Amino acid sequence: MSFLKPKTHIEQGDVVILYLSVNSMHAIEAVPTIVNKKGETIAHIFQTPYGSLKVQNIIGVEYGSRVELSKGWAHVLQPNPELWTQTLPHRTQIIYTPDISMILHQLEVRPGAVVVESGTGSGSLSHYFLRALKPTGHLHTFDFHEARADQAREEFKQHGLGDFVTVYHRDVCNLGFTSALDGAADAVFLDLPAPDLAVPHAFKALKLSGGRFCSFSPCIEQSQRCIEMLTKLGFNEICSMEVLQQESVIKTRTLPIIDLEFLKEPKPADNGTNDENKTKEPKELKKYLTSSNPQVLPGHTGFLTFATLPPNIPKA
Amino acid sequence: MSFLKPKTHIEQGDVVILYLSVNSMHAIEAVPTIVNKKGETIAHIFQTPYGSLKVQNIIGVEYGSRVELSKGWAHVLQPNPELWTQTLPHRTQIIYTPDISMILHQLEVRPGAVVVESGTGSGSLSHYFLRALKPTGHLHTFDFHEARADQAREEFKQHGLGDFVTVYHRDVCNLGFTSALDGAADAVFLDLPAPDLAVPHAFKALKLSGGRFCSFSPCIEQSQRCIEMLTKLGFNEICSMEVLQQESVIKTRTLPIIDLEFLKEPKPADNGTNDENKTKEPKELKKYLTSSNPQVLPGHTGFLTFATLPPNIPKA
Amino acid sequence: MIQLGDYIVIQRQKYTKLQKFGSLDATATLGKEHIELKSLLDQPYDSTFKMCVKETKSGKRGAQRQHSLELCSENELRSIRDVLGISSSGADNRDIRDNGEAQALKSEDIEQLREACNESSKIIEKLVENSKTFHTRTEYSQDKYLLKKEKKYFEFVQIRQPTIRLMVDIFHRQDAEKIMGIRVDTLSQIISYSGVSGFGSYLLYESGTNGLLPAAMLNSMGANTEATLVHMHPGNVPQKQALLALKLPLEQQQRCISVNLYSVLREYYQGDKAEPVTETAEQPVEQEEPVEPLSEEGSDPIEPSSKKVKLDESTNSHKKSAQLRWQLENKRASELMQQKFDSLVMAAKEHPSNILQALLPLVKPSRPIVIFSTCKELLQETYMELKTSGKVTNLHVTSNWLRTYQILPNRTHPEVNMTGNSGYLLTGYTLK
Amino acid sequence: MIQLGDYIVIQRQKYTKLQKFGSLDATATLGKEHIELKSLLDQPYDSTFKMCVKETKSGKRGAQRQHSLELCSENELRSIRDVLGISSSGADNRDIRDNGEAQALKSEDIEQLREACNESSKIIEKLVENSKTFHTRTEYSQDKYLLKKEKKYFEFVQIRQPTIRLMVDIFHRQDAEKIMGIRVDTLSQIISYSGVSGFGSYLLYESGTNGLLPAAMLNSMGANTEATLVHMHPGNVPQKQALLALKLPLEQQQRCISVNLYSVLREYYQGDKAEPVTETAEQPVEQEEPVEPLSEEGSDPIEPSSKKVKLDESTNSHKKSAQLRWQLENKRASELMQQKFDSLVMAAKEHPSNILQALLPLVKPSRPIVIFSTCKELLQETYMELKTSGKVTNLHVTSNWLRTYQILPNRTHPEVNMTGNSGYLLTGYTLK
Repeated sequence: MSFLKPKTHIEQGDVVILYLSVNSMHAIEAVPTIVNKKGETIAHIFQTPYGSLKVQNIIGVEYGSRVELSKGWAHVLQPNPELWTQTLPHRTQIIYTPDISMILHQLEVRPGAVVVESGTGSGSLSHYFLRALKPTGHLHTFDFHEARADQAREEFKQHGLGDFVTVYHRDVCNLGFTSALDGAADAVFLDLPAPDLAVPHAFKALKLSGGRFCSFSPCIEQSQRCIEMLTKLGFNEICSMEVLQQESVIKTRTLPIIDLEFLKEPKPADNGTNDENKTKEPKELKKYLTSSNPQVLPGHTGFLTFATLPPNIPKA
Repeated sequence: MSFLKPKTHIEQGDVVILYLSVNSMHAIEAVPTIVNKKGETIAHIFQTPYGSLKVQNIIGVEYGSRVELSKGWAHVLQPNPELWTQTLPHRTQIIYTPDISMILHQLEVRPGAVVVESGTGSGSLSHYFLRALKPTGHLHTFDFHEARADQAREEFKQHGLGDFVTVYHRDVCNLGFTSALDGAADAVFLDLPAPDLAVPHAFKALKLSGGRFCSFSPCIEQSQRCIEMLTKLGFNEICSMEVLQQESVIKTRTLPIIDLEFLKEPKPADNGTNDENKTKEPKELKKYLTSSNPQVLPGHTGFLTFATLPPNIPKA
Repeated sequence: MIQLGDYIVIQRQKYTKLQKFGSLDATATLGKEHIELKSLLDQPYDSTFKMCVKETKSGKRGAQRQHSLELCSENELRSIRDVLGISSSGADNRDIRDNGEAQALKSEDIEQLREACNESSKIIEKLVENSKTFHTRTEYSQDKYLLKKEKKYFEFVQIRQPTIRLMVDIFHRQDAEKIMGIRVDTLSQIISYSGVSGFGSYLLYESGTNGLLPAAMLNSMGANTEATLVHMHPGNVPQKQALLALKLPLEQQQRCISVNLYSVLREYYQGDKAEPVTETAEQPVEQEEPVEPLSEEGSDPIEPSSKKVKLDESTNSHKKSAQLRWQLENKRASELMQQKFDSLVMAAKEHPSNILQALLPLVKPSRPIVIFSTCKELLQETYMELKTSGKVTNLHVTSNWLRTYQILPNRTHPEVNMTGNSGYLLTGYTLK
Repeated sequence: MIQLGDYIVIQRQKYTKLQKFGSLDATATLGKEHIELKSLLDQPYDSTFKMCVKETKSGKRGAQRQHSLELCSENELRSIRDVLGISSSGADNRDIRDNGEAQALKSEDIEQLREACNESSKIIEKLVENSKTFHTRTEYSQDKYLLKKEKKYFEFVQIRQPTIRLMVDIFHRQDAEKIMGIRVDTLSQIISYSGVSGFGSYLLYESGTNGLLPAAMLNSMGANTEATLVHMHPGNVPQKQALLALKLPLEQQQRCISVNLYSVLREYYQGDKAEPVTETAEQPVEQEEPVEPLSEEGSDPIEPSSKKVKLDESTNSHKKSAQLRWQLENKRASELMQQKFDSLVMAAKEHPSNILQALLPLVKPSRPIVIFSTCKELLQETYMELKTSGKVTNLHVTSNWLRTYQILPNRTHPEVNMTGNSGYLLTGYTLK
């Protein structure tokens, strides 16, 4: 239930982020026992590179606390969509916070909004939609992969978000978003291989008073066909963009500063080869607080295409 | 003649870069007199925001010197392709140094290389090719615009580069690079609206021992069609890229540092409103050497597509 | 429905502007065009209006035209290309010489034409008729020409209701400095990383963004929720234009408590000792405006401004109650500070370090902090300080590239210009 | 023709490697594959060879295979997709469950298959036959699978002649630190901004790029031209691998004069006073290797390395003449320094400021200077120093974004990863 609202202490059943380092965090369920492969109920022990954690011990602990591992320590954090996105098991390709933030902003999602999403995928983006629209809005999320839809539905319930979301197993390109949603949505989001096929359904699902549309596509051709269809159906404010986040690696660097002035003067009288080295390269060291890019940056995530359905467009 | 090789002093007839500031430089011809619109020979006076320059005075001066203007001063620099690209009259859209550098590198242009270029355009890129291939190579440059071809030919001669370049007025998409150039080129460069139409001609012009190819296109569809044709004709190492240069704006910024600790203590006894301000916001200032991007960056210049024609591909 | 007192977004093609529809006499200025807003009253938002020339005065910078607005129907908005029925175009530009003599109409002719006929399509038709080179240009080049002319003579405006999305575009385009250079991608990430939503209690310090940051946070907190925001600022009066423009319900507005940084910290540290109620008349600098009927003018964060004085005069009669009100706001804020916050957002023009030191203890453990700055060097220092302190973990300094694309058949490419600075964000999570 | 002693580039699909073909016994290692180079001798460059398994040893990290190379014809290289004639593909991945059981062949089976049949296309054919999910995958997914397998089992290599273009790719991919992180775009711009070409006299200081920077400059200076390069370095021996790999004519090689920074500056400042010829036996640190028959091993620029000692031993018999040679090189360099240079390029691991101060007076007026660093903060300081000094104008600090694209029908997008650091260039023009 740890996704519904900010809370201070870990309760049994919470998903908890075990934070080891920037590159190592894990989402674990705060339950004292688990059932192993043989069907036996055993104590819930979580293994990390810094030793094991007896999960029972973290129940009742304040979020943000340091917890002891058998060979070190870690911190327990309350999960949120950002941390969840970084720790969830990668069932499908997922969209990350920089793109998602732009999606939420451009779709103008705020509490009370009705949002239609396809596909659900790992549910990573759904968590962001849910944070932004609860407690007064609703998310309708669709996936053509039955197991994924079931898993996401289960997860939302477990995370305390079940009241704000309906998960559908449905092929929206062919079948649309169900007639129950006709004219019901403030915003539609598509992450589909052929978004253009679903644009007419998005058109139907959006409110008569208008609404916002977004499609996320890795390839430019998908965006091109999507825009063609959007234009045909009377969407406007059509706009495509890429958001690429760069991290700055901040560290203190120590640099040698060499002196060459002494070379202008003749060498002091010969005092042995050992001394040679020292007079040759007088160096001091200076510290610099520097920032640089990491060696590899995200070069592309996807193209975001946004559009507005203006009000009062006849939908017949 | 100031483009042929490094030289120290301005001679009559040289093109000279009059450098006023980072954003203000001008290419002027070092001639004492010019002919005005009425056909009269008059003294060559060049007007700048810092007053006028009597051009006669700079003849014989050492490059890099400061020269006096009637209301200020400037520096005279020997021109080179970089400075020329920044000062030349924009007759067409031009390619800038970051892309050009990559083109020269990828086409492996060095002294002795035979390069085919289309279109000539403003001749900006041609100057780079010429610097890289002279004194032992040759540039064949084509433009379908007759006036542009004539102007470029004239300019190369005037710049002392005439021996290393042949300028053609010719529609290469329809007519190719002339049979005289069949199998003659080490590298072919295309900057054309429909590069795919000229790829078969590039194929013919490249040496039987193989060579390198580049096409510069603003739009992705041009690159797509170009690559389709390159693939069909047996080119390999096909690779597309964008180079975007970012300038860092370096300046010293002075920032206020505020103190809030004093608020933890009760105010000193009331000593009048005038003093209030002073005790309220104790501030010190600190200087930082900072760098940032300019407000507007080049977001796109063009897509560079490179390819290799392997050796011994039959050209029948 | 468009109401008197509303802020409205006026859109003419891609140009947008935020404007207060303060009275029936109000006019808006779009370049050389002045438009009367009167006829907007009680019309639905998103309507399109036609600009009709009423009179032309010759001003300093050429003709100044006064227009009235007429509500018009969607199908008046047809593509100029369709209207003109342009068909023949040259294959390329090889025969075109730019000698400035292509247009036979003189500028006086065009001015006259403009007064005589109200429709941009007719003006453009005349321009095309009188152009010597138009029909030999490529289709691409023709389109470019038409778009340019259409932009100049376009006679329709749309009236839209301000949203955070529309306002950040307007503010950033018009004067990015006024919102501390916060770009759309950065704003969107501040909202994500801070986790601001319908539940929780949030703390914001900003030294002036025209109200954009508090408005964006309040917008994400939503109507009829329990979330609260304490909005600290360094000046006399909080900048609130964007907040007012959103026209949020009163209950939502009241959940944003705007307080002066110094004043509220003194209240928090010292409580009643700090500000005896009898002292009310002598608090010029720390005085706070009440929440609702606010000036949209932001004061300079450094020096007490002269506007301050004007405000004092205008609210003279309410002085006593107003002064009580800022004290009440300080008390409300101070109570929330005692309970601690669920996240901290900072966008300071000053060095963030000391402010962060004062505010960080007010944040619960396991909560996000988000610090914005245009100056990476400052965040580098703050990053190192936080890292050394051990009070905040998962520290990251990030910035963004934002590339917009032109996607058109056979003419797809990234836009030729991009904005250079997203600003920088330092993010992390507090520890116990 | 491939000759003994040549450096060669071995290419297997997109993987490339620089290798010395030092003797007929030489072998090269590509992952787990060892290949004998013997059969390359006297074959033309750009030929393709087939790797034929000779024997398989089980090593620590799985099977190690020894291959001989057989020259093969172009039409052996057909697309794997064509060979396999794959046609049926699923519409999407909705029915695919990744449970690790898709491939019926076990890894032992595959190992055996690999020894038994020499052709990757046959191995892949078997893998596809035994995959339960291959034919229900989308075409996109099938392609991805085939490419992955093709990469693993591909049995052809191409032998290419090293060029600057091929080498900067190899060096940067294998260990960017060894070339100080100089990326292809940055290298190309160093060449442009420095103006290095067939005319002129150039000055380079670098603290170690595997010879890449001097090689790139010498390459741009060309064969049979009058251009000269003085190449200063801080170590005992210049790093020259890339220079040797280019196999330039002797006259061109000799126009690159490699000298120790300290040693040549002392020579320049003090002339004969500095190094009496009789002192030859006692100059271990400032000793320079002669130009041609060089070790490709770069010494560490900071500490005198142990390799130095080995070199001394091996060249023991030529000691006297070698020592004379480095002195001659210092003299040649010093003469060019007297005449001053047409540009200055620096790529220092040390703070560039003092080195620049020593070298800037050696550059003629109106000439470009180009200073590379991976650390922007250093160039910021140097920029401010130069700006204040007034000795250099048109100062710019730049860096680059390099985006590569996948352009395929319906699958066009920028590559998912990009290298993060181009490094920074400080450029300007000297003034009189």
